Amino acid sequence: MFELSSPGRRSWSFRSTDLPEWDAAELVPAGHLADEPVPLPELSERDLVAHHTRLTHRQYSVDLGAYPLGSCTMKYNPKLADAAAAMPGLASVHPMAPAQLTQGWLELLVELGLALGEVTGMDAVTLQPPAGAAGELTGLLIMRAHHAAERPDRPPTKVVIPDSAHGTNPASVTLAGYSVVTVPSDDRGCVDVAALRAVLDDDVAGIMLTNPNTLGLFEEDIAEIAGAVHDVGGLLYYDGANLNAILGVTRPGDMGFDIVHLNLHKTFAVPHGGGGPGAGPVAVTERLARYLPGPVPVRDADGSYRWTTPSRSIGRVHGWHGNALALARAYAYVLASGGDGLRRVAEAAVLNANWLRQRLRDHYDVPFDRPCMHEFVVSAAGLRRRHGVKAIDVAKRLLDEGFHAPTVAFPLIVEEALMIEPTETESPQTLAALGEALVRIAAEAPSEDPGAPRNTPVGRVDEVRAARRLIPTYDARPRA
Amino acid sequence: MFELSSPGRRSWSFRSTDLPEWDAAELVPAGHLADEPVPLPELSERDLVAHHTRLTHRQYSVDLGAYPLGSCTMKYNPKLADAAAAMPGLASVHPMAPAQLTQGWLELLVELGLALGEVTGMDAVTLQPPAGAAGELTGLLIMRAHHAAERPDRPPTKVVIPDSAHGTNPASVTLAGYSVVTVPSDDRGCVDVAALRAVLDDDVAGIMLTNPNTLGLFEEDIAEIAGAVHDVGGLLYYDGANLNAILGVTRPGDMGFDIVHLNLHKTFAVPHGGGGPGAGPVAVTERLARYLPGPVPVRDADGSYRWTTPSRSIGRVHGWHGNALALARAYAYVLASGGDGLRRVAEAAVLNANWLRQRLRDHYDVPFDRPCMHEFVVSAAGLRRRHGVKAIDVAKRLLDEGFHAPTVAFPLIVEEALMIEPTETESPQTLAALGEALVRIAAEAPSEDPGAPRNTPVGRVDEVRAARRLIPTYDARPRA
Amino acid sequence: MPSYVPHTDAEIEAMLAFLGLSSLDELFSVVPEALRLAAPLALPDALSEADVLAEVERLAGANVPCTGRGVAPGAGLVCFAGAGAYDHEVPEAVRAMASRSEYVTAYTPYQAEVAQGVLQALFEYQTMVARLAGLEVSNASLYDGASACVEAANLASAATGRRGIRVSRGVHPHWRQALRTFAAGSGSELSEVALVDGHTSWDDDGGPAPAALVVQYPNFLGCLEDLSAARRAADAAGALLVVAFDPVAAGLLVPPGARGADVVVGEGQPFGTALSFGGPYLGLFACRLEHVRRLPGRLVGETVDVEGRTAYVSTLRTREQDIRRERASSNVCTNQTLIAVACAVQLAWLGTSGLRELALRCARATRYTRESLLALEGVEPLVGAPTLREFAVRLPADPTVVVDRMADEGFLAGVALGGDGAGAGAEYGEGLLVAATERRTRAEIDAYVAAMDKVLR
Amino acid sequence: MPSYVPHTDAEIEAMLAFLGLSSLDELFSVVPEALRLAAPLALPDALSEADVLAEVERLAGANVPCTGRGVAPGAGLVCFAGAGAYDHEVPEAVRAMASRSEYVTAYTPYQAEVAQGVLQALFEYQTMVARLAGLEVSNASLYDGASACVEAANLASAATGRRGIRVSRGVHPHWRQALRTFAAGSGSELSEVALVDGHTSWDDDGGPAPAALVVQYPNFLGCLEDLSAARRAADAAGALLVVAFDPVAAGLLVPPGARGADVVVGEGQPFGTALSFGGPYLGLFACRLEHVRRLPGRLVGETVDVEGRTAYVSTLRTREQDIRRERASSNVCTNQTLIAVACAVQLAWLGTSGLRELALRCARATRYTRESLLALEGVEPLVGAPTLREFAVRLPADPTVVVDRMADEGFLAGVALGGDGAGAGAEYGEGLLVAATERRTRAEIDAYVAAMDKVLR
Ligand SMILES: Cc1ncc(COP(=O)(O)O)c(C=O)c1O
Ligand SMILES: Cc1ncc(COP(=O)(O)O)c(C=O)c1O
Repeated sequence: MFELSSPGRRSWSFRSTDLPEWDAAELVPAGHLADEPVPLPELSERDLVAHHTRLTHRQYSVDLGAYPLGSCTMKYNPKLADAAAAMPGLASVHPMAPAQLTQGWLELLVELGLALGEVTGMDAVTLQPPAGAAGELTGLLIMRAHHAAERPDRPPTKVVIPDSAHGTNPASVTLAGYSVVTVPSDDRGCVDVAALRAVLDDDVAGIMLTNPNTLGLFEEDIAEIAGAVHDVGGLLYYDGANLNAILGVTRPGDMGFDIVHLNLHKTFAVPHGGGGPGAGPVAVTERLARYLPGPVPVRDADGSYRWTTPSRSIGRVHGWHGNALALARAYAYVLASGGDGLRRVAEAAVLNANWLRQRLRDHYDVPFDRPCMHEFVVSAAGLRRRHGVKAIDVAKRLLDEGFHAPTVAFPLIVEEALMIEPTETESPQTLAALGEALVRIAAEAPSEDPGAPRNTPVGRVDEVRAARRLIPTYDARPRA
Repeated sequence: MFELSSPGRRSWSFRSTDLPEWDAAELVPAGHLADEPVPLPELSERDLVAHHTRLTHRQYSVDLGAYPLGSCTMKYNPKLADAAAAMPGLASVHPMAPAQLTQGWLELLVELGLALGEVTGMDAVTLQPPAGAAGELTGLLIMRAHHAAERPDRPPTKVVIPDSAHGTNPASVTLAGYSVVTVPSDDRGCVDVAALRAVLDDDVAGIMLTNPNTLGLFEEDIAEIAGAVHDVGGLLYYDGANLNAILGVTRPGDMGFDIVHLNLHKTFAVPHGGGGPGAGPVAVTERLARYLPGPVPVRDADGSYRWTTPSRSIGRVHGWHGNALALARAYAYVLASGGDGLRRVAEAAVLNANWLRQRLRDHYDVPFDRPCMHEFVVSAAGLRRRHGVKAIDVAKRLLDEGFHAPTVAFPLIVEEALMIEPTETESPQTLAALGEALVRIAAEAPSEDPGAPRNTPVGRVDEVRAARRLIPTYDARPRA
Repeated sequence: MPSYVPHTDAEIEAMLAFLGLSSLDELFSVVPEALRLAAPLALPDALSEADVLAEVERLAGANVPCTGRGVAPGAGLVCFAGAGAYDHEVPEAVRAMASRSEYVTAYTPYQAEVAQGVLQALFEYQTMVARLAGLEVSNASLYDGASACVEAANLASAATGRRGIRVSRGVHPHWRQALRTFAAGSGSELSEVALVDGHTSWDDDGGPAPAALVVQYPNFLGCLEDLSAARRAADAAGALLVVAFDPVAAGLLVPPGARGADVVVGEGQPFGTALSFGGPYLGLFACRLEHVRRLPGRLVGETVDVEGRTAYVSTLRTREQDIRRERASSNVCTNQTLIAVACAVQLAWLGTSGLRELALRCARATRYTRESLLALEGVEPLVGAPTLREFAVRLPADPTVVVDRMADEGFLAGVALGGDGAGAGAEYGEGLLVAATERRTRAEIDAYVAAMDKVLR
Repeated sequence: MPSYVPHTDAEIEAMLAFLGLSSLDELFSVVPEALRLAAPLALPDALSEADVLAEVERLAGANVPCTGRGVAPGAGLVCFAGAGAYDHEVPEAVRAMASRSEYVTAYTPYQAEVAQGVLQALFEYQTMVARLAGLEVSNASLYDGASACVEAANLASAATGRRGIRVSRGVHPHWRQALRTFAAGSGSELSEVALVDGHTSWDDDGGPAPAALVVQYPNFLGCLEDLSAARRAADAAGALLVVAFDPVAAGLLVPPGARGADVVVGEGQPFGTALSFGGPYLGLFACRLEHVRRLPGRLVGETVDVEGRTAYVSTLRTREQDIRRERASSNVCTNQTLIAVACAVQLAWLGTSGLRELALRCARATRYTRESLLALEGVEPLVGAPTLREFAVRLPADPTVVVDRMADEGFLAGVALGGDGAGAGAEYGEGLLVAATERRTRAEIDAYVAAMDKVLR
């Protein structure tokens, strides 16, 4: 784009205002005025639009096809949510407008909070966290506030997480000021309960789990785990990234969790935006409600809405009220789905995953070979041993077949992992085509084309060079 | 898409209405009710969206790059017009709502008509015709009505058109009940005035011209031509497809034309929509105003607007008021451009065309080698003779270079014609790249790749087979 | 202000220099001095994008649109008007697909290799329209229903070598006006055939043998014409039968093709296009295969590329004016592709069951509205024939006045027939033509009838 | 109603059969009986698309948005509120590009070969943000200004091995609240530094040596802080200087990097994002190259593909949590890519001259509003320091009440500071914080001041 720039060319125009045309020196005190304007590309609207339209033709997306990226729930997001979020009555509201001018927003947030409470089986919700990881940290700070209040003299210092956990979990634990205790998975791919019991003591603030876990397996011992953690005064944190699997089937609250975050961008139809924005509300049990970030919207007896701050709020975790328009999308999705629709989501997500798992069973290694929930992990370890074909090679080949690749190299506990989450919105036909492609890739491994992908906008990208000779901006390019 | 269908799958939902659920047999009288529902594809919204999103990735468009299709004025259409046309206060108005409920629309139409009158130098306008060809026929029917009124006894029967004319002109002439008299071009690419004089007599209803003509050359003798045609009682019709070249520079009215159509989709920023919709308003001189199709919107002395039908209206040429939302787009463009902006359009369009013409002069045959207006025609006749490379081959090669092709095989009077219209919205950089590509293609002609295009979604398409074994619908496919 | 011309002054100078020119004016030296504009165009100064949108917003605000859904008061009218333009829901998926810029900013698919998107979408459109009509081929769109009807008359004249066109008075008055307008050029001889209590009476009018009989189904007053009778009359006259159908009602009705229509035309607006003040709309056109070489407009066919992959292309182009010039079967060049694409997306969104459900819901709302209105004192059916898509009533008041007063109550009450305002189709007598689509709820209809009751008192 | 699950019953049966199951419930047999929900979720029944949109429309209608442009009365409020969220125009081209579904529905660019679109757009974003800040690197977005500020504090702590963070009271109160919230986990020790007449007074507070000084420029009250003084204070303390800048005012001001900022953070909403009730917004973050390995969030770098073509990829990923887990420099995973893309489009739409023009127009409108308001009896500046982006005034009435009453007049008058409603940043005393962007016309401002005059009487 920078190459398209020509000095003096422009796209911009501004409303005519009829205001006095004070010049910069009259408006900006001496010493503050820049000598030079900020150099930015100067393009016509035509070139700007062409540039970005062309870039979008170099970008895969859910709207183009299947995107079985495990743990990410790349499902189709209905277009109605775009329309909901575009309504001027929502999109053009100032975040500091007084509550009486924003009753519609407050009602929406309250209703969404109630719905998320019902889905998770929890009692109170904050909608502020703008993503899953932000939700994790918020939840852990609530945990911290709880322990500080309950055990002010010797608050616990550790949080337990399984070795299969997503990387944001340990990072959030650290940011919350706790140290990480890793608990191994057993040979069924679940938390090793004996090992867990061995690390539990009163220095443990809690445990972070996702259930189904990152292998797509349901932690059947969850009730026992919950009991054990609660016994030492710890809390259970539910990483909601995998909530899609259990909507309307079971609830974190019923399993014994105390704190839950939801990734609305995974489960509730907020599109991923190329990496965001999302929304990561946190739901908690009654006794933790007082710690929620404030302000929270509440409904008064007279039916009006206002903001209030919980008595022992940990404080604000977002500049305003969270990713409000993402929340509006999620609310539209809840309305469109209803209770039954949400259960149907889980059923179809789990059905699709199991079907595909079954389809691939004889063609890939399956580390934990039993029915899965909404996703499953296969391994290319055998392909690698026999033919030198790694998980990443399988992934790149799949790009050539017109699909997005699964998640590779996660979870860390599986060698050459390929983590596959088809989601509920893919039809049986698409699923069959995806399975077919993966089977073919495995079959062709003996004569694997190391040049894949070939049908993509660029070929295999040199990641090592990017890191070694860092070019983080156009200005850092080596001069030709 | 039909392959994606699965019986019982669906995208649809409807508003809940709480109405009595009469069944079909109660609503439809015997003998009318279909036994079978209409077979349509049954898709999920997800598959429907993916299907069309993928189709759009198999489609070139102005927003992706240069589209130098001569005579078509494929310029960039500012996004503001999309926003204007989407406003519910315009888009959700019923065409039969009474005038007092549609004052905004009537004002818009009146103002647009006035602006188009000013641009063309004419006195009155109808906005009904939905495309250029519809405008042509409308204009010719006005011509017909004029002669029927002026010379009821022996109305003329012929219309003259130059051999370089666009195919819609003769077709429209025929549909207007006239016979076509073709007048040849002279060796400068313009109407041969002597030859014209030779065919003019009182059986000539008029002449259809575009100026600049389809070779991109300005008919310098237009005043003489106008005099000669008027002398035999004929009228002059201006095909406005090339109006982009003369905006704010000269006007059909000043040249002596009596009737003008405009292609708002060429000149006034209405996007082409893959082949429409467009809009083809017709502007006429005062004495022809009475024949305009009705109703036309007018402004009353009190500032209110209403519909009225001209005294000798030829009648309606559209079911309603023309392609209203396209008209709104054009009005937004007029407002954004202003008088100066429109002239700038013409200047840049002509500048771009001359620059590119100059760039290509030594590499292609140039049948009429003099400065052009907004477009120009080169010929691949030499390339064909020397290397067997035809105009269509050049066109296909250009597709491989990431550009759209010029118009080929038109105008008919130039052998192996390539008609190139860069438009004003292409930057000098894009123009240089386009010129470069065309020069390279000519240079490579000796070793021409007959397999072009190769970088396109499909390779060279078998047009002959399409016509010989006609498959006009999915149902007409030969059963496998 | 926002100039869509990218050139900077420096670039203009460089380009002029390359051409050996010293000013932009010189570019126009071929234009005789006398013809050159001395002064700039008398148009207002250029406005910024924000100012343009503010001005258009002002104009939009001076309309009272049919945005009412009984939701927010003052948010627009609740629509009970039809008469060929219907207030259907446009699903967001359809809106999103039809606004993809590749569809919006492409031109006619002349270079098939880079136009497979538009071509395949049109092929799918043709398939679905042909199925709706019950015929073998469809073109890839005409301007609107009226122009499709005109083209059908032309096709029939060409096919039969005759000039007469017998048009039912049940055909939309605007369409008949358009037929008349274009007949002045084509030489068609139109004769109108009267309605008797809502049905066309095809008794021989003694005129010359016609090229076509044209009937609308359901007709302008919403009545279900007897297509078999029309076919018999056409057979008797040796004429083609042209049926102007409603593609929504087609979700319930026997397809016109199955009842013997040779050509089926229609207005495609109900599928994916907002009311739009009447345009851009979409002319549907389908016919028997034997007429394919007379088919007006574009036709997309399936074929293969050099590597044998399925591909689509504009075909039988020798019918078209850019090749056949004055012998072309029609002058249509730019058509309504984008609207046809929207229609195709919406038809697939509906699918088999959705189309039927849509038709059913419209029929139910219409029936409920009709029964409720007829319960009001002094409101009577205008004609006796059974109706489906809409219906006409006689009111105890001037219908144009009623429409005005109902607007104050928040309703576009319908389309006035006759009355002092000389409403559309005055020939039918004074009345109100009312349509209720799938968007109308019981609450809205009840409120409408209550308002009508108030207005009529 | 509209189910986004495509499976038909027949397909479900076939798939279950393939799995050897006989019901969908069996899929969940691993879930212990006791944990399975006995009853369906207590949520309302599914609604159709039209019903969902009607319900959301009802909620939207219960807000009073800032859609006023002095055009149509009753069309919403004319906005004079800022305080970190500004009513700027979003150009249609930006809107169109940022809603391209490839940008909207992709995920984090893990597979670079099919994500060049997002990656290149982010590379361009990084370049432009770095230029705005006057620094060498920028990441590819954080959640919002507040979280960017928190991350900057964390970076400074890690870089210096210190815990103290000295934050100017001129920093947005919400950002300071967020700093406090996250300090509970990170162990940062925050101390706030007072404003004296609108400027931070950096006198040594005697506390431990800080990791960073944090100052906002212009600050919450719109005042232009002395960055050189802040830099000197930082040097004296051996701390990093974090500047929270306003990217619009940056069109006129010396870039913070040029005044010695080590880290620059900001709220990117003004470029391409509507007010959105506060989100999704965009955290801008730029720093010196030496800190790149501590940079939170994603970083895109330029490289080549196997054929040597320029390509983009997420780089230095070993900083990130999915690889470095508890030793990561931040836990940010999902960020605000789409908003960053919109920002990048808008910055290129503005270009060099447009950014300056935008800043100038905002400054003019703000100055004109300020002068007009101060001409009213009893209205006084809250602080004496020169302001640019916005300004605060003391009113002869409770500011929360004034804001309420001004809404009746059609204006969002500003953000109340203190007063009975305990407006934001009560610490500044009672006042009204007012901002006027490039969208405000003289007519609107005059009407605003006239309404204020009326309300204050
Ligand atoms: C299992 C798991 N936990 C947490 C997260 C973090 O969520 P976010 O990216 O919204 O911050 C993810 C996201 O990929 C995840 O898959
Ligand atoms: C010279 C000329 N005249 C007339 C037309 C017909 O206009 P339309 O396609 O809008 O019917 C065209 C369109 O390509 C043209 O180029």
